[in-house]
Order: sequence, then C-alpha cells, then structure tokens
Amino acid sequence: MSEQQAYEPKVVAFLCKWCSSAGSDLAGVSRIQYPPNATPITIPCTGAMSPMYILSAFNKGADGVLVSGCHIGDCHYIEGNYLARRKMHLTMELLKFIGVEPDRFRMSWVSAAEGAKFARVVTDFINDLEPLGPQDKLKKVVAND
Amino acid sequence: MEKILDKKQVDAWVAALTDWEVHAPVLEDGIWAYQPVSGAVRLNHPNTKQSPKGFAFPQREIFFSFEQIKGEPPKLTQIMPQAARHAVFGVRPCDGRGVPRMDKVFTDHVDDPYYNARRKNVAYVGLACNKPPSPNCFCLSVGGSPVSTDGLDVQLTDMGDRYFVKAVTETGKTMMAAASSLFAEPSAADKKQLKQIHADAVAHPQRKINDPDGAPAKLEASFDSPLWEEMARACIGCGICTFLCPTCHCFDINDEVQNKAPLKGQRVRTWDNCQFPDFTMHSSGHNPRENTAARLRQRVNHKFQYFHKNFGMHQCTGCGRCVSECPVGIDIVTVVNKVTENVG
Amino acid sequence: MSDNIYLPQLARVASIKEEVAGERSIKTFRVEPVDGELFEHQCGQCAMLSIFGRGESMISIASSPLIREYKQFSIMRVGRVSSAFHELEVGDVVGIRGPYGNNFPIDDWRGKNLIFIGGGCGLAPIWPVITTAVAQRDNFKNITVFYGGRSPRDIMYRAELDKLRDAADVHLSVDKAEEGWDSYCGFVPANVMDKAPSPSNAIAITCGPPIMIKFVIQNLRQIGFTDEQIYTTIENKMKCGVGKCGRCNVGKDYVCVKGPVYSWAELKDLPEEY
Amino acid sequence: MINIQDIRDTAKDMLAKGEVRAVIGYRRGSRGMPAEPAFITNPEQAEELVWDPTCFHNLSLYLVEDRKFLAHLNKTSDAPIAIIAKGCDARSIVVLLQEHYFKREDVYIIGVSCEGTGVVDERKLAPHLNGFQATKAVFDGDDFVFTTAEGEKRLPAREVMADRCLECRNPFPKENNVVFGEDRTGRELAEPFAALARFEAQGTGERWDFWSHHFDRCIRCFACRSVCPMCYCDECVVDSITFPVTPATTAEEKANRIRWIERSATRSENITYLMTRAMHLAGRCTDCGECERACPVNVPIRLLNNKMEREAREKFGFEPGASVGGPSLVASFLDSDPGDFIR
Amino acid sequence: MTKKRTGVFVCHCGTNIAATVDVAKVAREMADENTVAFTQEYVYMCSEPGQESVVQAIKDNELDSVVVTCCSPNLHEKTFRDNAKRAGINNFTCEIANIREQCSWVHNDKAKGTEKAIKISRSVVRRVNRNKPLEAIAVNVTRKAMVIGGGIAGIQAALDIANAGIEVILVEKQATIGGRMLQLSETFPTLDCSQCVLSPKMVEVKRHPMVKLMTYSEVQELNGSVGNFQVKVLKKPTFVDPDKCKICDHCTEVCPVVVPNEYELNLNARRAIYIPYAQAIPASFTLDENACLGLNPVVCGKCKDVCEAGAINYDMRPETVTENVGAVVVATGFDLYGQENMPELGGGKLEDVLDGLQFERLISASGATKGHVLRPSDHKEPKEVVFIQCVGSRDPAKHCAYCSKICCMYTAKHARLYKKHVPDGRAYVFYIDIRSGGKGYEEFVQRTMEDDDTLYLRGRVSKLYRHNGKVRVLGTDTLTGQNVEIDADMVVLAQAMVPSKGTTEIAKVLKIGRDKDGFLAEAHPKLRPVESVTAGIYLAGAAQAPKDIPETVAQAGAAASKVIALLSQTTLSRSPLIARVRPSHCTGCGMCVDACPFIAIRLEGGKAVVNEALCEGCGSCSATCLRAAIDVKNVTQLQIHEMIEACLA
Repeated sequence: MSEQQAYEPKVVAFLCKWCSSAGSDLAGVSRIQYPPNATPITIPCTGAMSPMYILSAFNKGADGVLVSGCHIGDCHYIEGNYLARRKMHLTMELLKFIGVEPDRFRMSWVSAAEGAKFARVVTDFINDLEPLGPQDKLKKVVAND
Repeated sequence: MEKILDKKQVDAWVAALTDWEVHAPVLEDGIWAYQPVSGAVRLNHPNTKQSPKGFAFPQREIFFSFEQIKGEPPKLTQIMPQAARHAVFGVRPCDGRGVPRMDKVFTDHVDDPYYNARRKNVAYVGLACNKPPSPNCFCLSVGGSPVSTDGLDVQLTDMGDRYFVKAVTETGKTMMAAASSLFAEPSAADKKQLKQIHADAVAHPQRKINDPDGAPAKLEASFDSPLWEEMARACIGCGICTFLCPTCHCFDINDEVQNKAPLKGQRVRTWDNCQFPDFTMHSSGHNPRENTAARLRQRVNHKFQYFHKNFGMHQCTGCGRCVSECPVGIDIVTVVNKVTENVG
Repeated sequence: MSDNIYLPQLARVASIKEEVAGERSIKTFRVEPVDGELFEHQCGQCAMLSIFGRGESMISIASSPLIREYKQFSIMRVGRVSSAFHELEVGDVVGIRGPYGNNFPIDDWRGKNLIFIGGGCGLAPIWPVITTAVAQRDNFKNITVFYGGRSPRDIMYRAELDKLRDAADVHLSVDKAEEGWDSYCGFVPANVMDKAPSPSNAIAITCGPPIMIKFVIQNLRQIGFTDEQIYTTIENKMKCGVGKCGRCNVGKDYVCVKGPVYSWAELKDLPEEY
Repeated sequence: MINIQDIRDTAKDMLAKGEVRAVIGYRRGSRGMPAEPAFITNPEQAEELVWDPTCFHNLSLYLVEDRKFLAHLNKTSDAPIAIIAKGCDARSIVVLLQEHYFKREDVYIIGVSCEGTGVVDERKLAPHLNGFQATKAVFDGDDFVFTTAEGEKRLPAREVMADRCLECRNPFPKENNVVFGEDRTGRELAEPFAALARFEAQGTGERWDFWSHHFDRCIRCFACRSVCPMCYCDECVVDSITFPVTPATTAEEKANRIRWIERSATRSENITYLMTRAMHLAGRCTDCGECERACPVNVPIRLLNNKMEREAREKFGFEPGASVGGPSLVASFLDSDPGDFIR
Repeated sequence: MTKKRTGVFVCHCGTNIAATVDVAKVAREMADENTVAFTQEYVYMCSEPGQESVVQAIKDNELDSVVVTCCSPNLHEKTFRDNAKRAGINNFTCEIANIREQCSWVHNDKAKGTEKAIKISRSVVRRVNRNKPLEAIAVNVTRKAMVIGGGIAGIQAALDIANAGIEVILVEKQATIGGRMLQLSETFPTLDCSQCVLSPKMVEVKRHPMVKLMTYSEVQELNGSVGNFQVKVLKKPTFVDPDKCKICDHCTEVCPVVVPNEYELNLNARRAIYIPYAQAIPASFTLDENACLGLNPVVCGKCKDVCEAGAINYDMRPETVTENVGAVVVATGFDLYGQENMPELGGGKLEDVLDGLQFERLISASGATKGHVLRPSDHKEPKEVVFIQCVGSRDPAKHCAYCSKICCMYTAKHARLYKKHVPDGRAYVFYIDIRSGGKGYEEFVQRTMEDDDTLYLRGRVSKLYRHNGKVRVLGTDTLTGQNVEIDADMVVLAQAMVPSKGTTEIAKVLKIGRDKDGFLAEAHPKLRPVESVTAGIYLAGAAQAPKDIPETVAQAGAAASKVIALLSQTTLSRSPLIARVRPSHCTGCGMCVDACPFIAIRLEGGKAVVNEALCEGCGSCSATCLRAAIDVKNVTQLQIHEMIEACLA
C-alpha cells in the first residue's frame, strides 16, 4: 500500500427478511442515501441470529456489526425477535465487558415501513464508528510471532 | 570455563548480551513465565509454568503462505522464522534436558528446518536446583539431576550472594566473554562450596520412579493391563500435561485461509496433544486410541518406552509439571510405578 | 526441489477418472509436475498431497515406480481434503511431497509366486506392486490377483483388471450377488479360501478394510502361509509424514517412516493401534 | 460439621446392597494436598473417601463421561451412580437434568453442604506457606488447617477460600437424595459478584488491557472446557478436538465443518474461543469455578462466566440450576426483557 | 461429486443499477470465484430476452446454480427461480443478490457502490455454493374453514365460503352473532335500518347446512399450519338448551338479579338470564354464570322452575372441542377507544356524555329507550346536543395516531337522526376536517351541514364538565378564531375505533402479527391486504383497520375468496427452507424445543425431531442450539459463516 488508506468502517448488517430487509428495500425505493459501509446479509429472522455470527464477523475484521429485525410484537415468526433480544443483549454485554467499544455493536428494530429509519440507523452507526478507528481487538492476525 | 558472578552483576551481564534478546522468568498474574527482560533479573523462581520449549518450537509456526488466482497455479512462499537470538535465563536442569530430546526428534531421519532455524538462535542459561522447586520433582529417577548441564549453554548455581557460572558450550563461553570483566575466578572455597551445594541438591529427597531402567520392558509387557483404564478414569483429556511438558513435540498442520477468492492463506503448524481424542482419529471415525486409557498409555509409553527404544533415553525429564498441573490428579510417577510394579 | 520437508512441490492434475460413484466414491488422479520432475518412489510408498486452503492428506501412490511421467492416486471421498480432491478438474494444481514410508521388498521376491489380495479401495496401495510385477513378468512366477468390492459398481480399476488377465490370474468377487455378475459372490477372504492358492514359494500381499485383512490373514495361515510370507500395508492419521508430529505411531514405530508396509511377522507383535 | 465417616458408611451401604453402580467421590491423591476424584465400586474402597477443603472438583463431569461411555457401548444405565455433590455441583447436575442429559433416577446425589465454608484456592494459599507445599488440608470451624514440612499451619478459611465460595449464596445442594451438613443458604461471606463489580467499575480501555493480556496467555489446552460438566458437546463448535463421526456421517458433513476459529493460539482465536464458551455457558454455568482452577496459565475465566450469570440474574431474573423444569436462559424470554439498547 | 457450476447474471436495470454500480466490474469479480463458471450482464435481466438468456446460459454452460444480482428478491426471486426450473435445474439453487434497493439506489459514490455490490454478490455466490436442491413440501388440505368473529365481516365471510360448498365453522364470543352492526340504528349514507339488513343474513347463517355456528365460544389455541390447523375452541355454558328454549321470556321475569346490560352498552340493565336482542341468533336465552346467584336450585332456581320447556340446565359445563380446519378468517372487530382515556372530556364519568355506539342504541328502535332520544341522567329529551369528532383519533401525541375513518360519516348520520327524532333540537358538530370519501358520502355530509339547526364548528373541544345540570362544552372555532362555550344537554363523542379486546387476545392465540396500533397486520399493505403474515389466516373487517360496512363486506368477501381458492386445492406446497437436525450432534437438550415459536420440534429417543408440517424456517432453533445440531436448509450456519467471510474479504 503506497499510502495509508482513509479509514472506512466495515460493517456487516444482519437483516431479518421480513422487516428490516424490507425496510432497507423501502429506503432504496425512496432513494434515501446512506453510507455504503454496511454490507447486508439477510437472515430469516433475528431469532436465527447466532452470537457466533457477531464474534465471527469481528474475528474476520468487521469494524462494526449491525443486527436489525422486526419491532417487538411484529415478528413474522411471532417471537423470534424476543429470543434475539435476549441473546443479543448477552452478546453485547460480553463484548463491552472485555473492553470492546459499545458502539461496535448495534441492534435496531426497523419495520418494512421504516425505510427512513433504516437509513438513519446505518448513518448513525457509521458516524459512531468513524471516531473509533479500525477494530483490531478481535481481528485475526496473520503474521508469525 | 568456570567463574563467579556476584548476584548484583547479573543485570550488567544481561545488559552486555547485546547480541541477544534475554528472557527470564517473571512472576505475573500468579504464574512464572519467560519474558523479555533488560535487567532486574532475579532468578528466584521455582520453575516456570510453561517449559522453555516454545523458543525453538512455538505454539504456532507458519510454514509457508499460498496465494492463488483462479485458473493459475498457486504461489507458495516459504516463511522461515527470522527470530532474534534468544538467551533464556533460569532454565532448570530438567528443562535443559528437554532440549537434546527435542533436538533428537526434530533432527532424526530428516531435519525440521523451522525448528533448526529457531534452535540455533537459542541459548539456555540454566539454574541448578539447590533443592527441588516442586514437590513433584523426580529428575533423579529419569537419569537427570538437579545439577545437570544437559542441553544448557551455561549453568548457574546459586551460592547465596553470588552465582557459580559454568560455561557448558562454546556459545556459553561466548556469552560469558561478552562481559568477562564482571566475572571473577572461583576460589578453592567456591569450588568446595559448589560441590557441597551440588551434593546436597542431589541428596535432597525427591519423588521416585521405582524402576526407571526396567520401565521400557515392563511397560511393553503391560500394554493390555487393566490398570490403564483405572488410572485414566479421572482423565478429562485436556492438553495441560503435554503443552507444559518440556519434551512433548506433537503438532498439527492446518491451512489457515484469509481469503477464498483469490485464495490467500498460510500453512501453519500448531502444538497438538496425544490426549485429544481427535489426535489419531481417522477420517472414517475409526480411532486407534479411542479412549482416555489408550491415550494415557500412549503418553506414558512414549515417554518411558518408545522414546527409550528409539533413542536410548527416557523422554521424561522429571520436571513434575504434568503431575502438579493435572486438574484431576493424574500422576505419571504413580502411574509408572503402579503399572510396572505388577510386572515381574 | 527444496530441502524444506514441509514445502510441497506443485503438480498438475493430468487426468481424473471416476472409479466408483455414490456416497463412498473413488476417483483416480494422475498428476504431473508443474516444473521439473517429481520425486522417485518405490512400490508401497505414500505421498502427502495438498489442496491449498483445505489441507494435506497422506495417500499411497498407486502407480508403478517404473512410470516417471506421472503419479497416480486413487482417493476415496471421506473427509475435508479428499472431498476437495473430488471437486478438482483436469488442469488444477495441487501440492505433493514425498515419498514417505517404506516399500514392498519386491526385489526380494524374484522367482516367487505373488498373490495379491485386495478389497475395496485397498487395491490402490498394492496396485504399483501388481503393475511393476507384471511389467517385470519374467522375474516372477505365477501372479494371482484376488479383488472384491461390495457390488459390481464398487470394483475399481475395472478395465485395468481386465487387461491384467493376460499376465495374471484375476479372481474378482462381490459381497452380494447381483444380476450380470458371473464371477465369485462372497467376501474376499472366502474367495481366497475357495481358490486356496498354494503357499509354496509364494508371497501374499493384502490390503483392504481392516476386517477383511484380519480374515484374509487368518485364512492364509490356515492354507499354510507363514507369517513371513504375508505382507500388508496399514494406515494411520498422519500430518507431517516424517516421524515428528507424533500421531501415527504403532508402538515405537511411526508408520510414516517405518511403515506402512509390514510383514505379518512384524505386525502381529505390534500393538493394535492402527 | 460433616463427619466423613457418615458419608463412607452411606456409600458402603449402598454399594453393598447394589443400589448404586459406583460412588464418585474424593480421595487422597498421590501428589500432595489436593484430593482427587475417586470411583468407588466396591464397599471396602469407600473407606478411601475424604471430605476436606481440597475437594474442589465438580464431579458431575464424570456423570457426563459415564453417559458418553454408556452411549458408546449402546447401553443404558442399569443402576444409578452415586455422586458426592457440593451446592454448585448439585446445581450443575440440575442443569444437566434440565437438558435431559441423563435421567434423575440414573443419579443418586449425595449432597454435601459447604455450610459456612468452601474449598481452598491454591493460588491464594501459596503466599501463606513460605514456599512450602501443603500435603494435607482439613476443615476446622472457621479455619483451614494445612500440613506442611514445617508443621501445621492454621489459616482463617476466608483468607484462602476460593472467591466463588466466598461469593456463593447457595452452599447447600438442594437437589439431593441424601444430604450431609446443615443448610446455610444465604450465608454471606462476601458480596456476590464483588470481584465482578470491582472489575466493571473500570473503563473500556482498562478492561481491554486486562483481558487482552489474559487472552494472549491462553495456550488452548482446553482444560477449561474439558473440566466443565456443561461442555459436554461431542463436537465443540469453535475448536473441535472431538468429532461425533459415525459410519453414517457423510463425507460432505465431515468436509463442511465450520471453522469459526483457527487452531493457532493467537489473541483473536483465543478470544473467539473463550467468548463463545462464555456465551454457551450463559444460564448454564453454576459457578463451580473448575475452569478457572484448571487453567494452567491463570486466565480469569470465571469472571466471564460471572458476568453472564449476573446479567441473567439481574436482567432476566434467571438463576442457573435452580430447578429441573423450565426452559434454558437463551431458549426463553420475557416481555420485560430489556430492550432499551435497541435503536 | 464435482465442483459447483454457478452462473452469475448481473442486471443493469437500465441505469437504475448501472449508474452507481460498475456492473462489468461486478461480473468480472464474480468470475474470479472458484465456483463461478459463467457470468453475464444485461440491461434488463427480467425482460423476456433477459430471462431467455438466463435459461439458455444454464443449458449451454451446464450450470447447476444461479445468482442474479438485481433488485430485491421480493420482486423477482420467483421469476428467476421459475427460469431456473425451466432450464432444468432446481429452483432453490437460484438466489438473488439485491444490488438495487440495498445498493445502487441508496449510494452515489460509484466506486464504493461497486465495492458494496461486489460484496453483496460475492456473499450470495458463496451461499448458493452450499445451496441444496430442494422440493417444495406438499401437504394435504383440510377442506374446512373457521371464521372467528360473528359480526358482519364474519357472517359475510362464512356465508361466502359456505356458498362455495365448503364447510365453515363460525365462532362467536358473545351469546349472539351480529356484532357491532347489530347495535347500529341506521346506516349511512342510505339511512336504512341496520338490523333489517343484517337479520336475514344472520338467519341464513343459522340455517345454512354448511355453516356450523358456535356462539358463546372462544378460540383458545391454534396449532398446525396452512391447510391443516387444529383449533381448540372453548364452548362456554349458556345453561339453556337453545333447541328447547321457546323465548317465552318467563325466566327473565322471575330472575331476581339485575346487572348492567353490556349489549345496550350499559344504558340499561338486564337480568342474569337474558337474551341480548330480540333478533339474537341463536334465538335462545343465556344464563350469565357470573351474575347468577349460583346455578343452585336451593339458592334460587326460579328460572328453572318457571321454564315450561325445561330448557334450563344448571349442570352444563364448559367444553373444549378441537376443530380441524384448513384456513381461518379473523374478523374480531373493533371497540371504541375508552372514554376513560380522555379525562378532559369527562373521562366517562359524565352521565350525559355518550360515545357513538351508545348513541346508536339510544336512537335504535330496539334500544334501551325504544328509539326515543332521552338523555341518561334524567330521561329528558336533549335540546342541544354536541357531537365531537376525532375523539382519540389523529392525535399521535396522546392517543391514536390514525384516522378512524368512519366518524365523520356516522357523526353526520347521528346529527341527522337526532334532528329527525328531535326536530326542535339543535346539533353542534365539532370537527377537524371532514373526510367523506365514498359513494354518496360527501353528499350525505353536505345535506347534514345544510340543516339550519346543525352547526358544524371547525375546532377541538378542550373541556367538558357538568354545569347547572348540563354539560358545558369548551372549545374553539378555528375558523373564526373564537372560543366557543356551549351548555349542552347531551354530548356524543366519536371515539376512535380501536381493535377489540378480543382482537388483541386472538392475535396472541393465533400468533399473528399486529401493527403498531394493535390492528391485525396484513401480509402486505398493498398487495396482500386480507392475508395475515401467517399463511392460511386471513383478515376481515375492523380488526384489520377502521372501516365502514361496505368495505368490511368487501374485505370479508375477499378473504372468503382467498379461503375458497386455498381450499379448492387438494395439496399445498410449503417452503422447504425449514429446520433440519444433525442427529449426530444433537444431545437432546431440548433448547430448540423451547425456543421454537411453532412447537414444531419435539424430542424423540433423545434427539430433536422437526415436524416439517409445522416448521416455518425462522431459525430460532439454530441460533439457540449450542452444538450447531440444527440448521435451516439453505440458510445454514456454514452458509452464513461464508457470507460473513465474503462481506469482509
């Protein structure tokens, strides 16, 4: 690398298929601009969100991880997001506990009708990640000791 | 070369070893571990939690990297360790004796280039054990001694306010020569005292393997003994005994991939452990050593039978780490004694 | 070639043939060096094959040492690396290092009757001995090959075996009768018992599933073969191939160095850790 | 005070009558002070049983081993196994029962109450012994008495007791078939989660400095996992040294194991391993402290588990090992679960 | 086994994608993936030539899987999966990478947009690499439907379904069907008699051979899935045998217990044994267990004594029946937003302040006052009545954010009817604005406004309180900007429509979603307005959103036709993306069983077993399992793992 590249936070965004992914579609249909740093992965439901995915994303070098699903009570699968809320809370607490900046992980409820909110959530997240710099605490190091 | 070094001068000696990165045991978070030091070397440790084997045989060694663009042959780049020269201070005699045993494994039949590259850059400055640092020491039972110089480049013996310093190898002499002004010639009294300290050290009671010489044959005869199962009953199959052992050398080789397309990754060696169930498991699921009994038997036999048959010496050096650190009290001394005492 | 024992040489897949289809499929690969030449080997030796990014696996070399242009490997799909092999296409590049282990003492067998007994994918490790013996036909007396699979579809090297009939007695078998199969039906050990080859001036070489080997040896001894007349080859999980990684030992021997070829006389006294 | 002879007699009696297959308890080890697990199958051996401050092992681990062994042989239990269980150990058994790992009738719980005391922490003890090693430890009221080459050394139990015992609120094995010692539930030797609270008072940076240092030290010997009765998976999702491979396992399945982490004991991999373990123990860990005790390089693993335990208790009102019925922490939820962290 | 051969088809979508994503670069990068055997870009992949080229490419290149990088999968997933099938490969090996809605439309920077599009596409290529060919699951259909709620919506849906020759069970919580419509006096804009319109339909329900009516019954539990639901219904005891009851009314005459009459919205009282309305269906009395002195002949027993037909039976017990149905229509209706929520308007404590429904009963010929407008406090005819619209509606800060849609209309109707009953009366209507979209609606309101004694005041009412035997109304007329103070004899509040209490309960029981206001959520606001998010459960009437009768009837008909269409199939296909257990890894801990929202997993022989008919594929089990022993097909943890890897490469 000839020059130090400007830091662009890399985010993996896990979106539930029914609400948040549809919400992001609505943001698209509404042409609401937001930073391109978050790459979406659609999962059936936030209930399917294994804490492993979050740890793994950080392990592979994500600067931030976003999990977004249906509002409480709106889950397509009735209670998947309730289960997710508990799991994600624990995961987040554990990450904070070992000294990962709280802003590295974010969870939101974005319904299919909340395109603008989706854009805002991503924008806020990227804005919050920028001052933190690259995430190298949990990131895999390749070189020999 | 035999010299006297005032304990106050140890730091100066360390400072004079400018060609070396000096490591010495440091107590941190309740455990003694070798760490880089630039002074303040106080060799008042019992023994380190981990043996110094990692200097030549680290937990992780990158063999080579590979890169491949779709449709093209992969490019391999050999990665040889570019380690600094390490001078390891405070190596206990048992760990010193581990060094030639590791050398044997990694140079027998064919040379291991990674081990050799690191090994040639490590010097071991040993510290004789005036008394056993652990209640589970048994070096005398395995052909060693608390004052052994095997595998060491320099041997220090604590004589109160000073060390009796003995160069064992040419490297050791060079290291002492790097600060020759710090060293004094030993007086006759010093030599007499050294002799006495060494004699006392050897006389100090230790745990005992009853028939170390008969062990290879007796273990061979006890392969099917029901005792293995009984002794391994509490074994949890963790890696403590082998990872802490100064002579356990088993390893695994894996490809670590950073990127799938275009392919980018390294082939990496990591420590492995014969007590892990997958160690010998075939892809089919068939496992030649399928239970803890078979695996304990393997560890004990490797140390006291197979290695002896191949190299004429026990692989165990009696440091006692596996005994002290086993979370469930599996005690290789007891195991060897129990198994062998039942054989005529 | 490098003196780094862990650094593989690159080899290009020259041909792929599916021997056996299905869940336990077997494919035969011929590989050629990308640059220079590949190492020389002896009958019964193995090589460590790599697919970069997936890992290494020890595979016995299934081609005769007399063939210098390529090396042949027949690989059953069982795990991570072998599955990766089964995804290869002609022209793909793999890694290879070796040769590892000892070999069949074929030169000591001149003038003898050779009896090969293989089952399943166990034909591959003894295939170099068979083909070498056939290539040097005059050095040996009778050559007999027993080989069996679960079903006709599990018979590997089918065409090659047919060609072999000119130079050797070939006795094929399948475990279970099936329409269109006119050779022996039953297990390989039973076929051996059925044909009862003479132990006189003979060497029996067997390879296959452990249970088959066990009964083959039992039957051979019953026919009159001595332990010294029976050879087999064993496998254990291997990582380094050079006697250092510590996992393939049977007793004091590392199979990657002292094995994989053993006479039954040697093997029967070793612990059964394979 | 528990009289060990009572336990021995009970064990002897049950073995003699054939009511149990074996009694898992503690006996003197051959390598100094710590007791070691004992597997007693004939009545005479019952005399070997001991009960002292070094009985730290959570023996329920061996119930797990037993089930695995029986499963391997395709057998079911023909008689229960008796096991000596402290409060925390008994809670582990409850979690295992909750997870249907074995049946209640397959285990006979010989409960031992820790009463007003607990087990010794060898790391705390060491500085008190002037470099000598203890060969024996016994309970004596509020003290532990250690035997060393120098003679007997009496120390207040609180000074050398494991933190988890000091912080333990439930030193009594509520789930039991027979119990020795009195119920002193609610005894307070130290504030629960005291160490955790002190640690959490620090800032993000300090916490990271602390943990990164510890994570770096991990050698991935997996003693924490091996010694844990809750880590009974046949194949660990993060770093597997055991595989449930059967003749029916397809090549594809074997080839497609997910490699969440590498075997290299580097910081990132150690973190992912230890964090995943903490996540997987959330709501299941009963704070027996064995992982931290077994760790040869003193990684404060218990602190991670403790954090999860406190979150579960305070945010979700969940207590691991409290009852056999009821769903697990992460398989259930309440309407009142905190959600204010969600945007 | 051979290497996957995936084709990647990159759509420009005109310039919709191509303007912000370098589509050629996306195609080039995808070609570097090991499993990609073919790439192509095209201006409109979904066009006829585009689709043809996909089919052709699959055939020509022997592709076994397809990734189309284009718009949202909601739009063209089916299109391209159908193409895949047409080309002879399994449709579930085709996946969509959304680089339009989730990328090109929301980013300006072409370099960064391209980079993101590549990551998205690559992650989907990696996913497809592990996709298994799957077949949709066929399930047999139970040719029977259930309609929950016996109001006009439910009645209409039930009749429509029944008339198609499909058996239908109509479940009603109350003692009679008819619902809210039965409580109305006359309906706008035609002012025809509500009961006259409804009664014949109620009778038809009663008599229809394909309708099984279950009144005084509640749905307690629903299991199963589309095509095969098992519904548990609790039949509450009425203690009166409807077949024997002659509706002679003798029982009420002797009943000593008097309780407020909820059917008359507490404007009058009823006895413990009662019939809701004269038109009730079933035409039978009901004994209110809670009000009765104890169902005990020793304590009272008067009704039983007097019943010549012997219809009264104190020994009736609640009964739970399980009905198997293939589809469910939910038509559980609305309630009015409680007056207690509006303390400034009296909080429901001012006697002469009524809500819209109470006023309906007041002016209904069958109501408490037999159609005479008499105010509750003193039974005098009110001469000045204030009607207030938008009470609780359109007030996101304090109450309901939405418009209740019908209040403008019924308030106009109320004013008209009031004037009809009290010609010398004066009506005031406070409104925010008038919403009268609907056939004849605007004309209706205009006519009302034209009445000299009906005064429309644009503005809100800030306070109601008792003053000298009247209700003082403090408000503002925003047109004149003046404060208005009226001493009214009676006030009628057009309370917002809210989902009925029963709607809230049924949503939980049926596990169907509700929107932010608590109304039942439709599957898609535009395209699937009568379907709930759960397949096989349909919505009708005001439980889904405020609506008037014609709309309700239309929606009920639509729901019915959906049911008919569904139940005219003999088998249904369900998504095969459901959970799969790896028995070797399962230890039978049961966490997945607890986590499953659909009760689709059970333990059998110490292993988890998925009921394929119940599993919806949410994946809650896989995230809960500690051993990775359960996965959702084609969304496995391995696939997600590799997608994460691809996103971060």
